[in-house]
Order: sequence, then structure tokens, then C-alpha cells
Amino acid sequence: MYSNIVFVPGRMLSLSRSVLCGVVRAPAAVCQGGVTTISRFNSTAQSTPKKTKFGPLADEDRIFTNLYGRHDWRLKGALRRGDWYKTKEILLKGVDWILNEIKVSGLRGRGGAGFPTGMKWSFMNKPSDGRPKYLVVNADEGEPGTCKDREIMRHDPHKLVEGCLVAGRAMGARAAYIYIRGEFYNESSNLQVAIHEAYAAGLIGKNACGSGYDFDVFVMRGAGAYICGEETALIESLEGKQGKPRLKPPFPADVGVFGCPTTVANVETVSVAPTICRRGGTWFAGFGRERNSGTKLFNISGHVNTPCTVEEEMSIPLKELVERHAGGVRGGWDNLLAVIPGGSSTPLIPKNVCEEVLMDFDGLIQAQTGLGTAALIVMDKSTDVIKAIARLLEFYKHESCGQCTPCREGVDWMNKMMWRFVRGDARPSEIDMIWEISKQVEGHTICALGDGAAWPVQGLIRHFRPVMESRIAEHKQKQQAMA
Amino acid sequence: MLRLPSVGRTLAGAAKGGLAPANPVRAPARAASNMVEVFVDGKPVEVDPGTTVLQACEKAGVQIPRFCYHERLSVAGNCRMCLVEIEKAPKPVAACAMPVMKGWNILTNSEKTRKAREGVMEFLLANHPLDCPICDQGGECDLQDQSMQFGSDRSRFSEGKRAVEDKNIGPLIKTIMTRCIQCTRCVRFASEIAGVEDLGTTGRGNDLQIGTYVEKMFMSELSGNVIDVCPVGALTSKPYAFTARPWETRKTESIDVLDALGSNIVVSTRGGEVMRVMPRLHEDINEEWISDKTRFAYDGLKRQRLTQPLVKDGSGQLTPTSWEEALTRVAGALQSVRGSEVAAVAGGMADAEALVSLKDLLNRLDSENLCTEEVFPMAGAGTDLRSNYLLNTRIAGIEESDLLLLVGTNPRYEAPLFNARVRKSWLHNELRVAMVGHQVDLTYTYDHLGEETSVLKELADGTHPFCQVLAAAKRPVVVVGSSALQREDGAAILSAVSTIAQNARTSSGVEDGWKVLSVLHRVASQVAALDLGYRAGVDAIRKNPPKVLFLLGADAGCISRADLPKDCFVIYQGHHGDIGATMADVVLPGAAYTEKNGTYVNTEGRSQHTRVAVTPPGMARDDWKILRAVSELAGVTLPYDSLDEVRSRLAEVSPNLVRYDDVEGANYFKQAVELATMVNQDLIAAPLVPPQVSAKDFYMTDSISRASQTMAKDLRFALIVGFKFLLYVSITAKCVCVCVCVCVDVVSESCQWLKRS
Amino acid sequence: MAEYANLLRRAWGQIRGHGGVRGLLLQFFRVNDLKTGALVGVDKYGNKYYEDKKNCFFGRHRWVIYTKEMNGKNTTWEVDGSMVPAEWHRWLHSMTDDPPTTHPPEPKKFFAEVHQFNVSGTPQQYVPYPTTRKKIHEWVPPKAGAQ
Amino acid sequence: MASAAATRTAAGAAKIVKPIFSRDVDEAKRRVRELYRAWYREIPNTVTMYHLDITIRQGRDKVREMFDKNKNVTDPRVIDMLVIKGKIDLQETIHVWKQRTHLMRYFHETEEPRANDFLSKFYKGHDP
Repeated sequence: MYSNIVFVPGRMLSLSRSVLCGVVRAPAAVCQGGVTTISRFNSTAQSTPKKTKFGPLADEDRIFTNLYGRHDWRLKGALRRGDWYKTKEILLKGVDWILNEIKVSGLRGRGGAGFPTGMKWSFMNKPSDGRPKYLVVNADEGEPGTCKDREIMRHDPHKLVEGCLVAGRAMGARAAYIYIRGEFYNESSNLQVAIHEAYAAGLIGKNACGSGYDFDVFVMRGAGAYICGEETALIESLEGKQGKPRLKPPFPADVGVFGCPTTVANVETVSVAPTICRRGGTWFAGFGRERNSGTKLFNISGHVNTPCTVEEEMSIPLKELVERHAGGVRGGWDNLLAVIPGGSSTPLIPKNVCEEVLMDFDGLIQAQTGLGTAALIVMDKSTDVIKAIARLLEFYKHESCGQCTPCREGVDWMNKMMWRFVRGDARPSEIDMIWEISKQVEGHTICALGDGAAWPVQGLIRHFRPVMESRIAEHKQKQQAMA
Repeated sequence: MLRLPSVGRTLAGAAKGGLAPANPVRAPARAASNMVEVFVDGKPVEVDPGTTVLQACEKAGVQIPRFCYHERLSVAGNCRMCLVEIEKAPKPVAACAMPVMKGWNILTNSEKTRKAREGVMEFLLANHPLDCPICDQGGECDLQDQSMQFGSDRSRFSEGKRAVEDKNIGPLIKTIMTRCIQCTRCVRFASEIAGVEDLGTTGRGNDLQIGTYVEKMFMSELSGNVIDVCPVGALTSKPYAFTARPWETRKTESIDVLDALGSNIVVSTRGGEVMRVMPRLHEDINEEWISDKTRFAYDGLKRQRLTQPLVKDGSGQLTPTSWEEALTRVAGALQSVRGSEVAAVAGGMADAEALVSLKDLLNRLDSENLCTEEVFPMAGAGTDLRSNYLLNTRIAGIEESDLLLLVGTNPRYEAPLFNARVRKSWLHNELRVAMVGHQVDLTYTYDHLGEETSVLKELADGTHPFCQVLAAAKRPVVVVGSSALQREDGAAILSAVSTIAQNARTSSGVEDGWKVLSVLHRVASQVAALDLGYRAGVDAIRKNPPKVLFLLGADAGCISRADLPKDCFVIYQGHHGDIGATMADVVLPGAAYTEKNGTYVNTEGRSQHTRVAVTPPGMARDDWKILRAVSELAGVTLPYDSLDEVRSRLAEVSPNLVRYDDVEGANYFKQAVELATMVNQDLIAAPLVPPQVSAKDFYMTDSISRASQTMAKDLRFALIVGFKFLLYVSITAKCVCVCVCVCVDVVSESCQWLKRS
Repeated sequence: MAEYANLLRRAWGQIRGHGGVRGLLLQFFRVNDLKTGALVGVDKYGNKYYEDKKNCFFGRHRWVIYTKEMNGKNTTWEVDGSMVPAEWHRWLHSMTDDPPTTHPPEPKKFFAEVHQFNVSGTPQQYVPYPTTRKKIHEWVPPKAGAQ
Repeated sequence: MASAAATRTAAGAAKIVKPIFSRDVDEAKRRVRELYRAWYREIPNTVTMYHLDITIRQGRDKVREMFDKNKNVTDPRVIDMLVIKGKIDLQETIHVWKQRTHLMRYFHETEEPRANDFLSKFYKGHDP
């Protein structure tokens, strides 16, 4: 998922959001900072008693019960697992009730930016001006290291379809478009089958679930561009244009797909909504730390003994997560070098930080990284960490859309420099220079891809500067010996 | 900047309000005007809601650097040069796209803003070649200027630079794509203003390129404007390449005469030579665009010129001679004739000064045989009522209308900027366009009502289904092309069209000031000639052949030697050796539009004047001066010696001619319609086909563009590329077919494989 | 008295040297000068070259009496310095003391076969012309018969 | 002359002007004659000094012509002024501060007069 790159939720996005809500609601609220706005919305979750121990998640609290595909993914199996159970009642309880449950649950967007979902959905509840509203589900999961949405769509597609209905009801959407990554062939096929089943069973379509509400779900396959995971680029791509991010404002909530109000939401966010509604927002809020509540799918890949995707409670310590579910780091915990905690676009953290850090939005921000999509990439001491980051930059260079200057030119420049750092063919002062360049890219671009490309470099320099310097010194010696 | 906006506001209020409590006084005023107050570097500025940061700064007098932003194009926001810091915002915002919010303090010169600009500048320059010394944009390059002002003083980019293959998009525009900074102004211009989706971006990331997808010509009659729009030297003028630098040229503000719109231009000259022609801003005519003919036909001013008087010798050969001899010959010929024995024909590029001198000269010889080459029906009100032959709605008026009916015209090639205006209105104001006449490719969709004249009749009778639409329109406009009126049944067509217009007018109930009927002319001199009392069309001369014929730049070939008696003495006065000069007995070299102070009246009746950019070549002289000299030798001296005196004579004949840049409206529509009903002429069944149907008809229409090699090249290219493009398409189609076949095979294979597994 | 005798002697010498009074007057009106000296040589056009080292100072000790007809042009009265061919020019201008009669010049291919006059001031003269392209190309009227 | 002087004194009752050298016309005339003589004597010298291709007679005629040009001047102040200018000119000529062309310019006007009527301006050029 692309939009996970936007990882400083309280600052970057919420500025514009607060501006937006200022327009919508009272102009007086404009001056409030983004952080204040968020705490205001999450204050409902404060009543829960303070927890100190997080995880492991009990089996009965799991939302995605067919994550590993051991059961039937079709409608029959889904019904057996409790999907589509009393969906009609949920729908009939009305928009406000659903929104309130979501707000109470403290669910934050699972795509990476971590924007409070209840608030985002409530933006859509403006009086209609005649245009239909749309829900767009971002299933263009392209972030390296991330493989959570595909598990949902492959093994539990009905969760997503039902989620679309509930979320669509909450925002009064006419239809949902699921933009699925082109490479996900089986996933889109399963999803399409599930949608057909749901239509056939009368769960969606005209008079969905007998609630008197019309709702359609469409699947649209992308053509394989990472940038199409950015919400506005996704909308452009959905409209059949080149997948290049739009300028914001206007935000999709005003002018989105086909010029209509649109909300773009991640697959996981949408999929958990029905369960939250069924089991109650307070149940969901009972997991994890305050303001980081809920359960989350974690992907653990890299140098671990058993790489896996697992649903866990938020705020579980990183070490416990790796040890318990991934069978520990290859060669033991002491062999750990660094972890990229939230998909490729978050800065890496070295071992000493990994010891303590909690896997949630705020904990990782404190560690100068981000939760992102919660896709851990574990690297042991055999890794050439500079080369790893250089490879990531190669990826970003390849995937940059080329629309705006800092990303188009800056990422290419950083990539060229990084490969020189891999060889050590550089001057030590160039480490400061690439840091500066990454700062020139960060925050100056239309979308967040520039930020996502800048952060891994910054993380590398922050934690592994001595490695880079010694590589340069080595190379210099070698050159001198040759000469 | 420690002063907070709120403090600033109270301070400002206190300063303004004096003793009275400041806020209560000011608040209602602001609420009433519905303005938003923002601060630019602490300075308060009131702007309309929805104004962008950049516009607000401009209002406060602060210029924000920009590359991709252009006032007349949509906002792209991709160059990021206009990033500014907003106080208390975490990230700098793109000023061109961000609407202001109340109370924002925009910091245009803060540390953060400057850092952001410098960073973007460094990135732009990283892959920009260092060929400013050989770049044609040098000296007028936005990148050059802004890097001097906002960039760093040194480079730290030590990697290899990107290079991009140049594209061949025709003989007018030279592309050096390595210099491109991907601002997409040209792409937006092509798709929004020019209305051709030829340009676009391919590739992504650092390999993003601007191009035409497949190699083809950028086929637009406004294509030259991308040269002005391009902020760097990626798109430059091919004919102008490597000829001059902007700082060594002298710029003269002038008027274009190659079509009837009178686009405002700047003529760049160096050493008595026109180096290039560029547009000049005029909101009511050409905005800031000009057509390709205006821009590139200037090389026609340097070829085929008449530089010395020519006189036919005993063998019938035109030989160079002195002014004295030539003028004596002409004067002798004029002295021997009286009344209808002498006639004159004025061409399409004659200025009003020459026209009035010629008329005065012939009037003194008791002759009223003065004609223009362009035909206009004289039956009915004819040219007696000015409203009959003007584009009464005006060019800018199209933006206010909601329905446009085109009759027998192809505005795309007859008046490209009028067409651009129609497209603008069609795009933004939901103008509906309908057309009677040959179906041509315009840059917007229109309802084609048919090309038969019977459609006009039905429309006038109210029996055509489109009449309901016409009746429902609030501000209808009917534009008839001057070429439609040149037919033999021109009067009938004009009568039908004015009836349609009058009906539409009454049904719409629009206010009195709104003009419905409009005529779109094709040549620059026509309106001035008709204002001065010239007769439209040369029929009178054909019927009553004169002994002496004076051609004032008449090159359209309306009259030929075959129409005249053998001993007819033909005098040609003009600037190009073309059709007129070849049939003349005496050729008097005149000045072209860049070489004289001439008054021209455009199709909407707006009088404008050209200025001298270069002196006439060789022995050529101002046209009115030649006529004045002839008159003296012929013994009927005209009473003016200087330009001012000629212009005061112009004012005597028709005062609107010297009220420059002012449109003298005409308003006798009702009377015109009444007179038109008396026309008893029948419509001919032949379809209405404008003479310029496709692009190949656009480039060579008058003596200047016929002499231009650039225009000839363009024409040839248009024909060749059309063919090449077809070839291309067929090859591509073949490739696609093959690919599809292969893919289908692969897919079916894999499906079978899947089934088996 | 001796002075007058000397004068007379010189006068007689001049008259004799120029072939009588008529020749003397002709010489005087043609070249405004009267000098007698040793005839060094005659070139193929008939120009006669004289030398007098005894009575004339250096610089005026060599002179030419031009021929009366050269290259088809009557040069009786219209004489010109450029009538002297190259080989005699050297001797006449004291670049060398060896006249071409005793030391004929080595044949060079760039020597003109027939010596040409200076054409300055005549229609054949060299006129510098610009090599830049013309700014204005004038119209050339079509030939009368072509139509 | 006397009557002219008288009218001038009558008119000059209100306005008395300071003379340059001469108090009346006769005195001025005397100065003119002196100057003319000086020029007359100088001409042969001038012709030789400057190798002028004119005869002495022609030179003297020119001097006379130049003097005659101003013969209708009656104001002694103006006459004095012209005499001063003539003296300056003479001195420049005597000391060979001039060159041949400066003297020969008296005999031939090098600039053609500017055209005045429309037709000759027209023949002349573009912007008369």
C-alpha cells in the first residue's frame, strides 16, 4: 500500500484536514493545530483503564480468522466465520451509529498515514449537492515488505466486501471501487468471485441485505505502478488517466473520482469495520495503547526463521513480535542489525532501539520512524545495510511518477549517490550532502513518495553513519594501494 | 517576523480607525465585501475567497517565482518553484495552487521559503544542460533569470546528466528536449487553448518526456505559442534559430494584418531586418497568443520585394527606373483620363491612409470607381449600414454568449484567435456552437446543421428543428463568414442570416446593447475600405473596363489582363511582386505593414495602427506618400503633406478611423433587416464551402505568406507528415495485432495450465 | 662668359639628346622634364629606360620614356606608371642594379605574358563586395516573352 | 544714416545700449574699412601660403563678396561684432591655424540645401 508513506499523521495531513474541517464546520476552528484536533477526536477512548502489557492476542479476539487460507474463502465459509452476520441491523442503525462506533474504536487508517478513520469518514456527511459519493478502496498494495491486504483479499474477501458496504453506508456512498494491484491476479479473481456471490445472495446491489440501501461494488485492476497507491494518483488511474497525483486541495472528499466526493480507504481499514460494528467500538479500543488502539496485521519478513503475516494487538513490543511469531532473528537476537518497521518507506531502526520499541504509531514516531503498514523487514548482521537502502532508492527512482521536480530529480540523484556509497566511492562530506538533498526532497513534493524516498536515507545516515564512513575510508585505501 | 497576524491586524486597524474602536468599524465592511484578509510578509491584503496564495502575493506586490504556473492555463503545480512558507504550517505550500485561508501569514522571503526555492532550483538545474551560450532562449529564459535570483551560486551535482532525444514536431518549432524541465505548460496549452491533444508526457520518473507519442507534426494553427509559453529553451522557433539575441533586437509594438483580427504584435528588428514577430497582450483581441501565420510569415517580408520603381519598356519588359520617370509615366496616364476611364482596386493589406489618398486622388479625377477585392453584397442595405459588415458581437463578446451559429465559415483557419476564443468559451462557459456550411474540423464540437443553403432558409422561416434551440438561447450570436457572402447569392445569404439573427434577438429578449449578427472578415483592409466608401467587389470594373487601372496591393487575382482592354494602362502599387505586379505597366514599390505607420480596422471595427519597425527596402516609400506625389505630378495635388494631415483627413471622412483601440459600435440592425427583405435574390443550392477547409489552405493566403519560405515548408510538411502518420498508424496497428495474438495465446495456455493444476 | 658657354653646351646636348627641337618639346610636354642619359634598354612594348649617374642624384638617376602605343591604347599623352612591366620595375626603382637586358628574369608562371595596365578608375576595377547574405531579396520581373 | 541714428536715439530714450567699440555708424564703418584693407593685403600671402589653386583676384573678389553679404547691416553693435569675427578669421588665416579646406569652403558649399517641398523630399528618401 502506498499511502502508508504518509507517516507523520498529526502534522502533515492534519493541517490540510483541519483546514478542510474549518471550511466545513466553523471557520473559527482553523487556527487549531493538527495534534489538538486529533486528541479531541480520540478523547472518547480515554475512559479505558491504562494497560501496560500488550499482546499476545487471544484467538477469540482475532478479526481475520482465515488469514492463512485454511478454510473456505467463499460465501459459505465466510458465513460460517460470522461474516455478513446481522449486517442489515448494522446498516439500519444508521450513519451516526456506525460513525460513532468507528470513532469510539479509535481506529486509525491502516494504510500507513494513520489518520483517524471515524473522522475521515465523517467528512463525507456533508449535505449532498446532487453528486453521488464514492468509496474507493485502495488495494494497490505495492509497498515492499507489505503483504497484508492480499491475504485478506485472497482468503477473506467477504470481509472486504462487507466492509465496503458498512463503510459505504457510513459515508452515504453510492458505490465502492476497489482498485486492486494488477499483479494480484488470484486476489482480484477471488475478490470478484466474492462480489458475485454477494450480489447473488442479495447482500450488495439493489437493496443491499434488505436494508433498502443501494450499493454496488466494482473491481478495477491497476497496471502495476507503485504511485497508483497514492490516493489521488489512484483516482486518476481509476478515471483512466496517467497515474499521477493530483494537487491537494481540492481534497478527494470534495472532488474525487469522476469529480464526485470520494473517500479512499485501505483494505484493512475497511475490512475491520463490520467486526468493530458487531463487537462494539469499545471492544476494539480495548487493545493497544491509548490513541493506538485495535488489532493489526503485521508482516514480518527478512532474516527471521519463519517469516509470516500475523494479526496482533497494537503496541506489542517489537522484540516479542519477532520472537513469538517469526521464530526469532536468524542466528539469534544478537545477530540482529536493524529493522525497517513499517514497510520500505519508513526509516530503519538499529538493534538497540528494537529492544524496547512498541509497535504502534506513537511509539515508532518516538523512535524517529513510523508504523507505516506494519511490515517489518528484519536484517541480520550479514546484511550490507547501505546496499539495502540503495536498493530501496532504486525502487523509488523507478516508481517516481516524474510529475514534480524534487522527486523526479532528487530521487534519481540520491540513487546515483547511494550506489557510490555502496562502493565507498565518495567523500565523507557527501554524507552531509545527501542528507541535505533528502531534506530538500522531503515535504516539497505533491505526494508523499518523495518523503518515502527521503526517509530511508535519513534513517541510514542517522544510525549507520560510521559504517558509511569506514566504507569510504576502505575504498580510498584500496584506490591508493592500486595506484 | 515576530508580529503575529492578529497583532498586525489590530495595529492596522488602530492606524486606520484612529480614535474610534477599530474592529467594529471594519468588520461589517469586510463582511459586506466578502473579502478574506491575509498577510503577505506581515502586510495585510484583502482578496476574494478562493484566491490562490500566488495571486494574493501578486496583489501585495510580491512576485513569486514560478515555472509551471501560467495565468491562462490550468494549474499543474508540479515545478514546486512557488513553494512559500505559511506561518505555523509545517510544510511549505505550492503558492500557485493553494487557496488562501483567512488570517494566513504568507512568508515569501523566510529562511524556509528561500531554502525550498534553492532546493528546487538545484534539482531543476541538476539535469539541465549548460548550453545557455548557444541556447536561443538565452536572455529571455525564466530558468536563467530565476536561477540568478533564487539559485545557489555553485553546483554540487557531480553525476552524469540526463540526455533526451530531440523530437521533430514540424518546421516551425525546434525542440531541444534535454533542456526541458517538464513543466507541462506546452501540454496544457495544446490541450486547453489549441484544442489538439497532440502533446503529452511519456515515461515516468527521471525518464519523463514531453512529446507527441509517435513522431508527427504538432498540427495546430496556434502551435507557435508554445515557444512563448516554454519557460526554458526546450521549444524554440526554428526559423529564428541562431539568428539574434533578445538584447540586441529593437522591439516595435505593431499590429498584424495577415488576417482580419488585427492581433497585437511586437516586431523584433535588428539592423533594418525583421528578426521575429511575437504576440503582445490585448485582452479583447488576441489575449497573448498569435497564429502561426502571424508569427512565422515574416520571412516573406524579405523575399519577392519591390525595391525600385519598374516601368515596362518597348519590349514589354519591366525594367528598373527612377522615381521621377515612373511617377511621370503614371501622372501622364492619369492626366489623359477623366471620370469612369480610371478605376482603382484596393487589396487586402492596404492601410487606411493609402486608401483615403487613393480615393481623394480618383475623386479629383472625377472617378468613383474604387473597389476592394473582397466581395460584399451591395443589394439591400449593402455596405451603407456599418452594422452589416462588422463583427458586431466583438471577439471578447463570444465569452458572454451562450449560443453561436457559424454560417459558411471556418474560423479555425480564417481567424485562428477568434476560434481560440470560441473554444475558450465552449470549454469554460458552456457555449453551444452550431454550424451551417461545410463540415470542418474545429477545435470544439458543434451541431452540424447541414451545408445546404436550404438550411438557412428553414432557419429563417423557423421551420428547422434547431430554431427551438436558437429561440431558447439567452445571448445568441450568428457569425457569417465573409467568404459565404462572396457567392453570387451573397445578398440572399446575408438577408437570410440577418433574419435569423433578428428572430433570435427578439426571442432571446436580450438587452439592446447585445449584438447578434456578426460578419467575420478575412482580410485586414476590408472594414476600413468600406468605412471610407469603397465599393466591395470588382464587378463594376469588369462591366465597365477602364483605360487606367490603379491596383493598390491587389494581389488576390480578382481582375486579370483578360478582363481589361488591350491598351489599358495598369499601375500596381504594393510591396510584393505577385499577381498584381506581373500584370502592371508601372510598378510603384510601397511599404509592407512593418515598414509604415498605417491604420487598420479589424473585423470588429476596432481601429489600430502599425508602427515603423524597419525602413522600406531600397527605394520603396510609404503608400500614401506615393499617391500624394503622383497627385502633384498629375496636377491634382492632395492637400496633405504629413502623416498627421492624412489622419486628420481620415477623421473628416470617418472619425472612428483615428480613435485608436476604440470600437465604434453600429446599431441599425432593424433597418438592415427591413432593407434586406427587399432583396429579391434566390439562394443557390450549392453548398457553403469556405475556401480554407483544412490546414493546407491556411499557410499561403496572401502576398506575404506566399513569399514566405517558412510557410511553404509548413505546407509541405503538413502534407508529407499526414501521409507518414498514416503509415505509422498502420505499422503500429500491425504490431499491436501481433502482440495481441501472442498475448491471447499465452493467456489461453496459462489458463489451461491452471485448470490442469 | 664661360657660364653662358656651359649653358649653351647643355642646351645643345639636350636638343641633340632628344632628337631635335621637336623631340625636345614633345618630351617636355609629355613628361614635364628634360633629361638625357644612357639608354639602358627597351622593353617589348617600346618603353625606353635611361640612366644618368653623373648629373642626377640618386633617386632621379633612372627614368623611362614611355612608348606611344601600348596594348592597343594610344599612350602619347595618357601615360601611366603602371605601363612599366614587372622586370623593368625592379631596375627602375633601384631594387637592383642589373637591368633585365643583361640579367633576364627567371621565367615564373605568375609573370603576366602581356603586361596589364592598372584598371583603377575604369569599369574593370575591383570593387569589394560583401559576402553576407542579402537582407532583402527583390522581385525579379518575369521575362516579357515568358508569359 | 543720421536719420536712422536719430530715430534710434529717439527710440533709445528709454533704452540706452552700451556700445561695443563704435559709438556711431561712421566709426563702425571705419573699422570695417580697416578690416577690409587688412584682408585685401593678406590675400596674396594666403594664396601662396596655402597653395591655393586660385588667383589673387579671385581671392579678393571673394573677400569683397563676403563683405557685401552684410552690407545692409546698420546697427554699429552688429557691425562691430562682425568685424571682431572677421578679425578672428583673419588672424587664423595669417597664422595658418586653418587648413586649405577651411579656406576653400568659402568658394564652394559642400552641403546641399535640405529639400523643402513634398516632392523633392519624396525623391530624396524615406523620412525627409
